[in-house]
Amino acid sequence: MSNLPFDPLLLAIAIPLAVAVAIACGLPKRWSIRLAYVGFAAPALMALHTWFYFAGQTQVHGYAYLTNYSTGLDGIDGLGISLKLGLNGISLPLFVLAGLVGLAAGLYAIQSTAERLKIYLMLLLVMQAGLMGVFASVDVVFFYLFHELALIPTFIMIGIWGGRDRSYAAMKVTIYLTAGAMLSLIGLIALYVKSGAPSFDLITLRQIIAARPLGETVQNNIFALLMFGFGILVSLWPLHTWAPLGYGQAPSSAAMLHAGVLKKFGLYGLIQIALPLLPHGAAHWSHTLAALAAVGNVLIVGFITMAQRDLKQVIGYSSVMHMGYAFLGIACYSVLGAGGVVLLMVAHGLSVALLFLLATSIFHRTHTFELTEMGGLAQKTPVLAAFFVAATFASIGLPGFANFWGELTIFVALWQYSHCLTIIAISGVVISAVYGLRAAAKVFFGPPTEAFARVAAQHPPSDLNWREKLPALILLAALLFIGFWPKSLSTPLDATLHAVYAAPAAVSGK
Amino acid sequence: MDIASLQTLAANNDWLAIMPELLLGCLALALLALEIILPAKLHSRLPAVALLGVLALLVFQLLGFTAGFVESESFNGLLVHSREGQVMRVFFLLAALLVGVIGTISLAKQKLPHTEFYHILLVVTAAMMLLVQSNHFVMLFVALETVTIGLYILVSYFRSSPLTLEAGLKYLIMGALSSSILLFGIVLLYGVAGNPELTGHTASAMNLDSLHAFLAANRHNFLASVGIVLVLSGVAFKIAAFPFQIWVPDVYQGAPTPVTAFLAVASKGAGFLVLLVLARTFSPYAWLLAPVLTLMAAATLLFGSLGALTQHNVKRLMGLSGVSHAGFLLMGVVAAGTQSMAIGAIYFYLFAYLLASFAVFGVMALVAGPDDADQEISHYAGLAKDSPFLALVLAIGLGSRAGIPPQAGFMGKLFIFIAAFKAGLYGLLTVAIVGVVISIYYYFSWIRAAVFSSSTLPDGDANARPARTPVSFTTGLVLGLLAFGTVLLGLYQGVLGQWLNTR
Amino acid sequence: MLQHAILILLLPLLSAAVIALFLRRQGGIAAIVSTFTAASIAAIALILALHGGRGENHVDWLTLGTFTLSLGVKFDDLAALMLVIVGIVGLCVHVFSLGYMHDDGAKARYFGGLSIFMFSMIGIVLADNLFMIFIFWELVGFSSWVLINHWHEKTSASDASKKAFITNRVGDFGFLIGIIWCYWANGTVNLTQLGEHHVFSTAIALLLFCGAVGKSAQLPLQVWLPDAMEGPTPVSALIHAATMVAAGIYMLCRIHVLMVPDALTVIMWTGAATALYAACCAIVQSDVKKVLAYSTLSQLGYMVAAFGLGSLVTEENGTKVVIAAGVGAAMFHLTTHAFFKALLFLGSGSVIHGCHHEQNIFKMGGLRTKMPLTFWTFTLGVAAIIGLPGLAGFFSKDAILYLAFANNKAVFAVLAFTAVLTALYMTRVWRITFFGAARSESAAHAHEGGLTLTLPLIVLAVLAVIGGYVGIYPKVFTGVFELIPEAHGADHTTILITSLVVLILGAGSALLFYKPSATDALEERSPGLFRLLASKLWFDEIYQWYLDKVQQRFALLLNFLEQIFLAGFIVRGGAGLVGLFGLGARALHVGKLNVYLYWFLAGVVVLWLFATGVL
Amino acid sequence: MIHAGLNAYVLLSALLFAIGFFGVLLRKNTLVIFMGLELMLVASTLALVAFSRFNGTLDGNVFVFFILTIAAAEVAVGLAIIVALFRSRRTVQVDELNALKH
Repeated sequence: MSNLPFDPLLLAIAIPLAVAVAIACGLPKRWSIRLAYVGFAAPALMALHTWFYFAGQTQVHGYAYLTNYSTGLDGIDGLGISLKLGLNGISLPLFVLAGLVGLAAGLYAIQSTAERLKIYLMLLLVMQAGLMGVFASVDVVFFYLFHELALIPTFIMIGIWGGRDRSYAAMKVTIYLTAGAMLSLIGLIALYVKSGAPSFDLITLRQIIAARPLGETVQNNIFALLMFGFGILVSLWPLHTWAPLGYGQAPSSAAMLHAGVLKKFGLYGLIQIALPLLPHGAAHWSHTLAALAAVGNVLIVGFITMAQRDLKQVIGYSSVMHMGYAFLGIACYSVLGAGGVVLLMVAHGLSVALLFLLATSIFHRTHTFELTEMGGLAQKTPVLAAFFVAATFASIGLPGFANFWGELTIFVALWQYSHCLTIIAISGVVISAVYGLRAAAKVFFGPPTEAFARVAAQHPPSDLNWREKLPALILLAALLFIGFWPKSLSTPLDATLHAVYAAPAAVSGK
Repeated sequence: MDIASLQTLAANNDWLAIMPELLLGCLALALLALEIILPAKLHSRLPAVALLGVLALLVFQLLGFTAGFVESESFNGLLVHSREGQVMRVFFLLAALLVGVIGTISLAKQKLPHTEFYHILLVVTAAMMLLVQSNHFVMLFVALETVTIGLYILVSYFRSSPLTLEAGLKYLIMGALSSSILLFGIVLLYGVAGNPELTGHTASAMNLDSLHAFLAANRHNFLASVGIVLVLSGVAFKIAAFPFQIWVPDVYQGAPTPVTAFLAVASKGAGFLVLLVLARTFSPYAWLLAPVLTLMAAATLLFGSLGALTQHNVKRLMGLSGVSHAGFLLMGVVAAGTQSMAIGAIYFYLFAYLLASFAVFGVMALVAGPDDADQEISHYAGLAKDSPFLALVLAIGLGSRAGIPPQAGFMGKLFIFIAAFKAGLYGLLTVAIVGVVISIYYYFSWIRAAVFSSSTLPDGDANARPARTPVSFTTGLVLGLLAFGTVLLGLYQGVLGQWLNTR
Repeated sequence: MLQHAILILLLPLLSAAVIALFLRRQGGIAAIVSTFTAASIAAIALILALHGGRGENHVDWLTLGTFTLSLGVKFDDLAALMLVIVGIVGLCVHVFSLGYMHDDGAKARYFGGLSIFMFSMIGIVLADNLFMIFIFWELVGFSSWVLINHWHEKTSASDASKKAFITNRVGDFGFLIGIIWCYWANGTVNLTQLGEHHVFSTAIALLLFCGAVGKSAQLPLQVWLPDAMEGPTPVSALIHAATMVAAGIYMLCRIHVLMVPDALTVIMWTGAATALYAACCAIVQSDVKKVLAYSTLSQLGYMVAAFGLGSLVTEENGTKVVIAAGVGAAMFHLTTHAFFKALLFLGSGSVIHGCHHEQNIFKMGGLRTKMPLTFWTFTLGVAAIIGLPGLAGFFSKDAILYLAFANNKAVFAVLAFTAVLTALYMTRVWRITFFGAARSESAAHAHEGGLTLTLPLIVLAVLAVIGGYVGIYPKVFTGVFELIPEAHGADHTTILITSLVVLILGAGSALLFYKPSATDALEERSPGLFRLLASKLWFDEIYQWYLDKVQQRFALLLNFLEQIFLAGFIVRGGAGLVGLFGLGARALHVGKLNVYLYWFLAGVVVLWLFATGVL
Repeated sequence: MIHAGLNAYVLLSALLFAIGFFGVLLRKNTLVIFMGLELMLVASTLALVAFSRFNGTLDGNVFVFFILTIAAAEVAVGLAIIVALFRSRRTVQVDELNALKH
């Protein structure tokens, strides 16, 4: 039983922010780095703490650690916006994910030799604070606000530390994501206004809508806004083209945090907010969503991934493809489907972060992301190869890694929804194996290519050092832990989903 | 009209109620007097005197010395001292203070007398404060013209520069034209409302309350509606609403940077306050007002965003993006027709806009060279490397203007959107989303120039951009406070928020 | 019982974890850890099978909504038998590997892989529900990938491992659909509960069979198994001959209650076709491991066909008794095959090791004298597989032939003919490898390996000899062995004669036809037939054509469309269009006061029109 | 009669206003434009006085004085700007004053 004398959620947000501010105020580099360790470790520790003590917490309206901080707008006649923090079974897994991936990304960033490391760390810390905030927020406005807070550093990091095409990529990502965010913001406002709730507090919204569900047309319209708005953010086909480009150009830590955690914002929003509050809207749009996800994300993007020749593009597109499963899980509208999506989100977050991390480590040894110019790296760097293989197998859903549970539960849930879509979705299992193993083989196995031999002669590649290994180990350990012990996440998740989905499901007659 | 009735009228003259305006006027005069009295070497201290005076007034106002007059009329109905008026006094004083600070930077680059600049600034500020409290067309017009004529001078203040003079002339002619149109509208309304043949005609047709009563009694009077659109045209010029926005980029570019800031923030704020007051007065004509303002809002939003999209002169960019901000505010005004919370949203938006804009203009003044009209985005290359602080302030300011959380601009947009949604303005909201997305592009281009590109341009022509002014302690403090305030207001709305709540 | 079952499951996992975490550079210690684990597994497996009770239990592992996935142990005679096979063969292979992989640079990875494999395989064996089977199903696929890819610097090994995994995934595609369908149709996937109550569905049965098609390399997914021989030979013995590929058969036996006649027919013919096809292919192979690989395929086809032949109706004491003879025959053959095929593979490994990694049988020869122990054990293996009476293969093959004879004469014919071919190619490889003079430098200097290489051979040889006598097995496997069809009377004679004729026909013609020489006799005498058989019916070529010309081109086309149409035309084009509007809006600011004043006029006029109600 | 009288004043005023407007619109010389602007103000004052007279309210008359003052101030500032502009640009034609554009 935890009896912390402070609010772990607030600290998880405030400490990285405070460190970022301290760095911005001109802390010397050495101290900046030392403090950055604190800034990245604190959220992870808080997240782990909440994870382990979650079951013992007293829950108010299904939320543990519920605390309210005034913003001046939460008064009697106010808009009811306040910084309300709390965790339920849906947000807990993602909070943990954010903490862990943040720590890994932070450690990886600290060891990197990025130019202007201080600013890089500062931005990363701001992003980290935003990520923790997104999943800890019970208030819808702050949920959105923290997302944007985390988003801005992404743009800047892509713009400054990105690859060759960074300028265009940063711009495209910015505009796409802003458009998505704006659409979803309007959707959230619509939800607030149409429900007549006195506040943006999700608990209040739930209570009010449970008592008086929204009309069907209203639900359909709002759900459309949220679906396409969040859909852009989560790279729903065909609104996904920003993702591979952006990830291809983003510096590793930014890509890890964005693809790993921030991208889950939209899915989280759909599961935590849209589905329970708009059951009819969800039912109305589920066919569109499922069709787009299955045919677009899984099949088309799956095939496109096979055609990629750049390692980061493979990872980027594969990430888009896996989001298809998540959308399919959401389209099912069931506890099982939504739970599967949450599991998949956590698993995918960890694995894709690991893949981006390793891709960068590979780049430092091959000086290229072109698959055709690599080969035989495993002979020089067996540990790196082992990590990459593990990450690849995790991402293609091998049992023992967390991803498997997510995919499996989504498939099981999906069968009830549509046999045909299930078959399409499961065919993705083969597709992902094809491109995943192809990439691993091209990079690591077989004899070295001429191009790589030349590079290797100039810069003899060394194996992963401890400073690279540690963040990778954190992610891999988490993947395996959840892979072997899914209950650690699924038990609170199941309880919350039951509570959240019970009432509206009854209403919609499902 | 005998002495006794005049005395009765004068009994209502509560001079204490307009103490801030009076003190501001006195300070302005004192500046001129001091310039004559003091030896020349002390003249450089006069701006500081002016700024300290404004600061003192600001404190005076914030401490609520005029709060006792809230919800009362004075000067026989010429002025109404509303809570909004109190808040807007703070707004204008703050704007004047910041314009003064930016002015010290910009004026230092010119060989021009400084004192008059502050003198006029103070007078115009006082006039603006009166303008937003006026409840009578005469008062309104006089205050408005005082503001406008003061601004003519300020816009063409750098009189050695032909561009500035050109801007001044353009502003003058178009401003005068719009004033004439406004005046003619007032005259028509006055004529109609005083017409004894109409029901509800009033003897004091210039008084807004009486006019409102008259309009409520005659909801479809042709002449009145013509008067209303003429008045609206005049106000639309002030707030730079489509299609009366066309002067904006030229004048903004030519005007000295602090004046541009003044135009962009204070003048626009005053315009919106007047618009709000008038919209309330004209509310019986909602059948006319609502579609006109809605279309105006949509067009303004889109035109501003599109115009700024490919702009590379930052002053013009600020102008055109300001036009799109006017669109957002107009959206609030439309929503205010049915949703009272929209008024609070507009005020909040204005404050957020003030903080963010002055942060940006402050950086602009520091980056600009002696040729004030020539401020290109490319001049910002490498700013983050040379001065991370300025880049940060710029990024926060632009981010807030773009409506990105956690800056105050986001909250402002959020409130406006909520109000608009409550009012059912779905079409406008759609346009607003498009506008926001487009605006992201140009704000981001600017940030990109400042943050991403290195200071040596691709052609190695590093001398192409003017030398930047080093950041002094005061400037740094002010800019830092602005940036901090922008972020703080985004996260914690506090007093302002509570004030909005109680609306 | 359960504690032991959990222990036997977790031991290899622990071993793999220890090796991965701490023993990466200590290959020697890793080998010992892994082998010790294998020995413990074998020991515990025997204890469990012989002395432990039977039973089942499970824990809920993941609950979401109405769906609960549990992990559990179902330990019946079938599982016990399979566990013993895995334990014994696994131990033999581990010991053999100690010698075979002695000089390998990545010994730790190899033995770690073996441990992972043991974990996964035991998981399949013990699993009490289909989802759990699927979990370990995938994991054996992974360990197979690791081990085939052991010499990853060779492109062929890398490609083969990829092919194996992906082909398996194709099978698993159907398998998983089948499991999920089964789950929703029956409300459970627990094997025992399914046995008590389930819906009859051909589709579910066939989808589940897909898993077996992939894992047991049945037509048309057989292509990966011959390629998998790129892995180290002990791996081929353990995974690609004795255990993993047999898991498909085991899984079918686990779910035989779900089988409906239509599905069984399909399964039967798939197995028969595979048996015949692979036997044909085996005839023309020159790589000793490839011969054994095709032989494995063929024998797996046998087992699948046996399973597909289904139940047998016999009359005992006047009452009709239906026994699941397919299960019995398949499992019986699985058992004996595990022993003699592991023996053959390890024998070939010994040969390859002795010949300094020469695998071409035409470059061997004369090994009979140089490697006598290997020769004799290999000979026993060959005798067993070709069904020499008295040896293990004879009994199990007879059981299958009898079942086929009783249930379906056409299949009987196919299987009998396959048996001829089996005798033919096994004798061929035996003769060419061990007899005559050494035909290469490496064969000339061949030598017998150390104790670690020979000991497993001896153990397996003994098992290959005695493995066919049901009587020698302890009475603990009766649950399986009582299902073995036994011919009586006239049938018995027919089958016996058939198998003897088959044996003589196949082995005799091979002895006559193939002489120990450097070239293939068939290639010389009948090049057309040789080429036909060597083509393997162009399966690989067709798949390759599909991959290169269809799938990859389709992927490239989609990529092109995405880049050009979506990201280019629509997104960039849209942005460009907005940009044009922007330029237009900018161009409106012409700088002339007069023009601006017209804007005012226009504005006033428009507003006027509003006021007058025109607009 | 009385109403016709008011209408006449208002019409005249509107006419004057229109003349002023079109003067501003069509003329190129800044000074003439300025005269047009003044004409528009005067048109308003005319209407004000007329309304004041016919409606019997005094506000209009008072307003006129303010307007005249404002007009004077406007002219003063305007002429100062025009003069300064003429000094630097040697022209008061609005056509030629288009350095600020796009």
